[in-house]
Amino acid sequence: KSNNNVKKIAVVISTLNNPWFVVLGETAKKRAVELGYETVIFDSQNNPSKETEHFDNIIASGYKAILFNPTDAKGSVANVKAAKKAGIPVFCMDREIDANDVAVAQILSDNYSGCVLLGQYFVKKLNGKGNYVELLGLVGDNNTWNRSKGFHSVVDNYPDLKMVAQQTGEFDRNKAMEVMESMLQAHQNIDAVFCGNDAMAMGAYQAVRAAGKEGEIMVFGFDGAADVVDAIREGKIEATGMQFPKTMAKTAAEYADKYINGERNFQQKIPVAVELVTKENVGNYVAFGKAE
Amino acid sequence: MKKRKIDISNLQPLIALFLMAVAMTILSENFATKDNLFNVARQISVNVCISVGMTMVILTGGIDLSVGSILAFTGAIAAGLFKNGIEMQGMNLYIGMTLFGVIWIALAAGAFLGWFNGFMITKFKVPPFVATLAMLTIARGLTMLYTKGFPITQLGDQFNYIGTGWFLGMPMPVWISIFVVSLAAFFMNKTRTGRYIYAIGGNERAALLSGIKVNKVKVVVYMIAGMLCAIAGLLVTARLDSAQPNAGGGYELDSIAAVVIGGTSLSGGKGSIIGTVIGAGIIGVLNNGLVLLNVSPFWQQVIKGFVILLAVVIDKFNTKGE
Amino acid sequence: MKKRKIDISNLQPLIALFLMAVAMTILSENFATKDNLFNVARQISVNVCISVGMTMVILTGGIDLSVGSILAFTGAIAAGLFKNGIEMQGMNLYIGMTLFGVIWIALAAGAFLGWFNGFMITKFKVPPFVATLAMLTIARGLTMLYTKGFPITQLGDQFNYIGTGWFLGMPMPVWISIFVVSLAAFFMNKTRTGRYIYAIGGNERAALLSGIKVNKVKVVVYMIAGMLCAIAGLLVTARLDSAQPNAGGGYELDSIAAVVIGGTSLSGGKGSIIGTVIGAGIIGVLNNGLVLLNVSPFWQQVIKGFVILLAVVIDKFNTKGE
Amino acid sequence: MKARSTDYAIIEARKITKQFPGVLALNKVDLRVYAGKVNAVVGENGAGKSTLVNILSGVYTEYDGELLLDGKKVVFKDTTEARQAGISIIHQELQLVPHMSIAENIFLGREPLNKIRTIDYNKMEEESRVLLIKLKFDTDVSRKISSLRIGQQQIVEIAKALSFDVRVLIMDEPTSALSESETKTLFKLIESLKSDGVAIVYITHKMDELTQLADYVTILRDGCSVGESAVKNIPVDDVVKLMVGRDIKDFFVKQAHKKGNVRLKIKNMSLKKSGKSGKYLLKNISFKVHASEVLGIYGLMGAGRTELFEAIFGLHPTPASGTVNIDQKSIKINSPDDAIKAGIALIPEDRKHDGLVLNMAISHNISLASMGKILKNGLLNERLERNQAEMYREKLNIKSYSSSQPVIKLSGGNQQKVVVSKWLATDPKILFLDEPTRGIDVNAKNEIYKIIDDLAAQGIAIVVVSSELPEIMAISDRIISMCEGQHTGEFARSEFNEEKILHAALPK
Ligand SMILES: Nc1ncnc2c1ncn2[C@@H]1O[C@H](COP(=O)(O)OP(=O)(O)OP(=O)(O)O)[C@@H](O)[C@H]1O
Ligand SMILES: Nc1ncnc2c1ncn2[C@@H]1O[C@H](COP(=O)(O)OP(=O)(O)OP(=O)(O)O)[C@@H](O)[C@H]1O
Ligand SMILES: [Mg+2]
Ligand SMILES: [Mg+2]
Repeated sequence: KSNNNVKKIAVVISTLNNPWFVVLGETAKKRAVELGYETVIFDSQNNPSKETEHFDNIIASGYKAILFNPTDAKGSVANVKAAKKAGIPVFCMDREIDANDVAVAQILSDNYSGCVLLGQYFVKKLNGKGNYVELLGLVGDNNTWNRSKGFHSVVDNYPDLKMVAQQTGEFDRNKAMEVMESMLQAHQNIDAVFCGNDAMAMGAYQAVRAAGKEGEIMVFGFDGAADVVDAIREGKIEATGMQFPKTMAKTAAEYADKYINGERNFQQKIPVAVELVTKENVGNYVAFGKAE
Repeated sequence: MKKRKIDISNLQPLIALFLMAVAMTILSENFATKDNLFNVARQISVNVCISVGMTMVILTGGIDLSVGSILAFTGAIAAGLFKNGIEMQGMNLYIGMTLFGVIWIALAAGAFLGWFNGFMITKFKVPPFVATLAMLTIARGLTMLYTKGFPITQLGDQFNYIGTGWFLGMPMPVWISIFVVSLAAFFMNKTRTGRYIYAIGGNERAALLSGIKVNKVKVVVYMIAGMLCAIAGLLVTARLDSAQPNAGGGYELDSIAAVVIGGTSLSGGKGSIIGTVIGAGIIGVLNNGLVLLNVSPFWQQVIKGFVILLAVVIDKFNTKGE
Repeated sequence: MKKRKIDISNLQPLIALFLMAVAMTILSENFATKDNLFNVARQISVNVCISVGMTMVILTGGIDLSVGSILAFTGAIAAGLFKNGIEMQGMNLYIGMTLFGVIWIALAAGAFLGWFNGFMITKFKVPPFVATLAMLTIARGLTMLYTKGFPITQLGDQFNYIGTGWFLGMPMPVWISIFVVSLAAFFMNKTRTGRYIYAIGGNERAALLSGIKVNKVKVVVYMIAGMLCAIAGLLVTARLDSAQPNAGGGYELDSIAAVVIGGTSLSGGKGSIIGTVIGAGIIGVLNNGLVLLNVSPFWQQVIKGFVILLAVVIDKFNTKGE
Repeated sequence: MKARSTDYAIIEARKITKQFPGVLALNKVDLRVYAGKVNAVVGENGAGKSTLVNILSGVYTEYDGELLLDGKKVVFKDTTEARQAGISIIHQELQLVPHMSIAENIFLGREPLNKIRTIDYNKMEEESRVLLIKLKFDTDVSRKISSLRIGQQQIVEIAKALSFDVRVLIMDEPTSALSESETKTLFKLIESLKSDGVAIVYITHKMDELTQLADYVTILRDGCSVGESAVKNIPVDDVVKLMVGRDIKDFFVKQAHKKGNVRLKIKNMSLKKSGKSGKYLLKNISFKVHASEVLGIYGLMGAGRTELFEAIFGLHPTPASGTVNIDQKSIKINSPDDAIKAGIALIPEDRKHDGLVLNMAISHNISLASMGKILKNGLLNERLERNQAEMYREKLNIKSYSSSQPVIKLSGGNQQKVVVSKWLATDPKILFLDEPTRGIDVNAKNEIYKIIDDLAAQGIAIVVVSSELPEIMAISDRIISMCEGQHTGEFARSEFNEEKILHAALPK
């Protein structure tokens, strides 16, 4: 059935449990198909071992390139190395791997700088003082910490900004809501909540609203998901860090195409800036990207 | 009518719950407030609904790993149909859906997936663990296909009322779970089928020889479990104002934990609905308490594990005389 | 010496595996290549190691939900000690670690966590489900605390050889899993303790009355399971060149699935190590096959569920005569 | 009346008291066990016999009182210690591992090892074979226990107990599941053990065994010892009197009732063996039972009597064939449910496996097959259920502290009574009883005979399977004999003759 004349490209995505990654994967696939490749998406389910299995299978079944969204900066290095050894080029999207010259190119969303921007806006909105809580993502995930660190690199310079609680919402809307509900009980005077992604921001917002504290507590997210963009427009959520999964995915697919056609000169890291979306500029954005 | 003695062996886990509540009240002034207790009650309501069905399944000697996926599937179906109705492109037809309509459809969908579990288990003798594990991935896949991986959000106040509304001074999810628990306890203690569930788990062959339609009862139990997952799915969706395709992950372990901590034996035949509610309560108080005390996420897991052990050990010490 | 008959009822799932392999060979030219078969073998090696221990636990009538967390913990300990040695700030002391040293320490750590499971189960009569569920969160928390949430990477070629090296034309993980399986099969069939594991699961009271130290055997079984998780932890870490704090999530269900699909009864006393290997093989071929056939991820889950059902049903039809 | 004897007491129990929650099972009981003698222990169901021997053999370790072994005080920490002291027990409730082989079960816990410390299967199987041949049970010792009939399992249990170096061998109702010939073999074995100086503790409800076998007898009633004597010094009637605590005047005498119309007619009932062997477990069995008639089915173990009941009862809907007529109407029975609806009740032979939900209360077990009777407005009614249970508790004298006691905590015989109650509660038109008096004491046996007789008088058709010829001859109006799945003879009450019936049941 598999026609040997058709060239195949694999898209390996860390998880399809979050629409952000679905968009990343689907866009990459779409672009690759447009460029004439047979394309399959692989779901690593946030599990580096699963990812390893995918790589093994991809190498075994003759793919020409891998558009890769790693589960972990460090844990995924070995996989990319294996692909390189087998002569299959790998293009990282969104998340980086912690090694140089293993992937052909890495088209990266800069989580850290994005959260620096968010942190600065956060300080501005709170006038440099108040109580806030932070909802971390999965504690074993390096993106969680990149975001948290970027944020704290700014916010920790303001001694009047007090983090009264730091809990994990596991990147999950429901979990974030429940944890937020409990935190609202423990702390009566929260001014803001910083969330490691938009799903958690929506969950936190839901909890804030249910507690009747809408307007009192500012919610900040990260990603640029559809409902958060809407919520910013409606003034429910203050800000998010807009990442550009579509741009990254398209670029990666195009690079792969070029590579397959002989080009070898690629910049090792291509950062794609994260942009701050607030009520003021929300008109310029739609879900996961700029308004056309 | 003479009042019957309450079988206290069922209520052993209550002691652990009580001790935990006392400890929390001492450790955090915010625990024993009305608001927070409603919080806890609301948070456990989803797990309670699922665990009630799980209790029945486990009482027959089975297990249901598909609860989280059925929750996600029914939630997505309900949200999708409520928001978009049924559109038939070919016929230029659009059918809108009322809230009641989608609730019934969600329940039917849950019952159907449960029926399929029961069918595979009774007809093809697939072990319940395997049958429901298969359903875990099937229903999750179907949910992904239906939603294409995107949440279905902004369902409107009417839908959200199920999850966030208040009624007579109590949150709706709490009412719903009280309703589910009462009905289930009544069913288990007062109806034939309820009694048969215990008998099947206790000795399936003796049940069969007593003229019980064992297979039929089992199928009914898995259907009930599926329907309770649908109720849980509606609750989660309404609370979040969003049907998440990945909703409900991990509920298989959470609900079995509630059942087992509540004193029901995994080998079937022995246990109670009320015990399960207490088990869910123990887990809920623990989750809430660790956040109230702002325990760091790393330590939370360690402490949670030890407290669960402690809760069960306390329980055992109390029943040691038996 | 008289040759003992091989009990073919153990090998029933082999038919399903065989049919799947035939189907895959027809459907994809890439399946039956040497490289790909080594791929499959390497991919299942981790699950095989875990599932062998799980088989023993389930044969005693228990269950172990903590396998994934113990895997992560032991992997992290091994990687951490190998990379950083033991530093004692106060004493200005630094102890470096050889690979053999850390392997022993990882095994000891796995055995210790397993011992704790067994201790709670036998001493405090905590149901195995609860005891190991508690360990699931405890060991995960400990891993997070030890790694502070960050992976430990760049362990060097020597360490990685365990996971990625080849030896006599076969990948190391495959050798290791063959070794584990052979040793375990020998242990279960030829030694007293192995037979006692069956006896305990078959009729615990009879075992006790026959003078078998039931509790001791159970503790040993959980310790073995813990050590096999440590081996799996070393494999995963070496393959990835990185100890991930969240490694091993979901292996509790994967390994139980391998055991049950392999024909071992969850109620204990009946089953075999070889059956489990076949069960893991079925899951492995399925995962590999769906990728080779370019099935989209959402459909994969649906199809995977149905194929697992089919595999078990085929199995049942073959044993129907019994 | 103390036994005056110069015999040597190997083991002696003094003032043993054992309290279960809610039940004083033993109250200051004394027992002397003499070397080279059969020491019988008798008493009604629930008198405490099993409890007593469980203490002797180290199963129960918490009790008051003391054990003397060779005159010295001993405390057994567990069964292993008791066994090391030479005390071996055959439990009333079989303690075997179903999925393991016969040989493995016999040597469980002390498998022979070879040089490399692995199990020496050859030696184990060889020794097992030798042991079983002593018991005249010639079979493949690598067979799984679960493939054996209960009687065969009993033999394995006996072999297991014998495989130790025994000084004291305790047998708790060893013949309750054995056929006559198996029983004879066992008795011969007991004689030879006696001559080796082994002390036998023998619990039984069969009074003829007492006279035939025992040298001494200890009588328990309600957890107290009420008598001890050499058997030759005490008439059986006195033993029974002591057991029951009163004179039993009204020993069972069968009433004559008028036979009614044909109630049940079975024609050409056949049952294929599962698998592809093409063999039959039952072949073309036909018989009739009239209202008010008691039909006995006699056969040796394995004759297929249980299968016959099960086939009629709808437990093997596919491989079974044949027609069932009830009251002249043809009835299709595909499941036990159909059978119960048609008015059939089956009291199964294996109470633990087929009869009871052990963790359930007595009252719940009794109502399980006749739930309709305890419904009120469609709901279970506790009061009705309890009343029904109380009625049977009294009628059958089920020894228990309350009708909500879980069945698992009853003595074996009392469990059997619960099963009987359960099926009586279905108000059957046709009653099948498969070895109904297994493990039941003399008094209760009489009760059950009377119940059977009364039910017959009420017009119920009754079919009884029993391996005890005297019993079946006492209660039946007519007997048919079966052998190897076939109908081999029929005898009207006037033709009853022990030899003839036995002859018809023997394989040709
Ligand atoms: N584990 C237990 N828990 C509570 N009560 C028990 C338990 N085992 C036995 N009993 C009670 O102790 C009493 C004595 O029981 P035991 O089994 O010794 O009787 P038995 O004389 O052997 O009777 P049978 O002839 O029926 O076997 C009974 O009333 C029984 O209900
Ligand atoms: N589960 C089974 N599988 C295969 N064969 C069986 C099974 N149960 C019984 N048999 C065989 O079927 C035949 C009839 O057994 P059955 O138990 O019906 O005899 P029975 O006359 O009722 O004897 P008993 O007095 O032991 O009840 C025997 O040869 C027995 O070995
Ligand atoms: Mg007894
Ligand atoms: Mg029989």
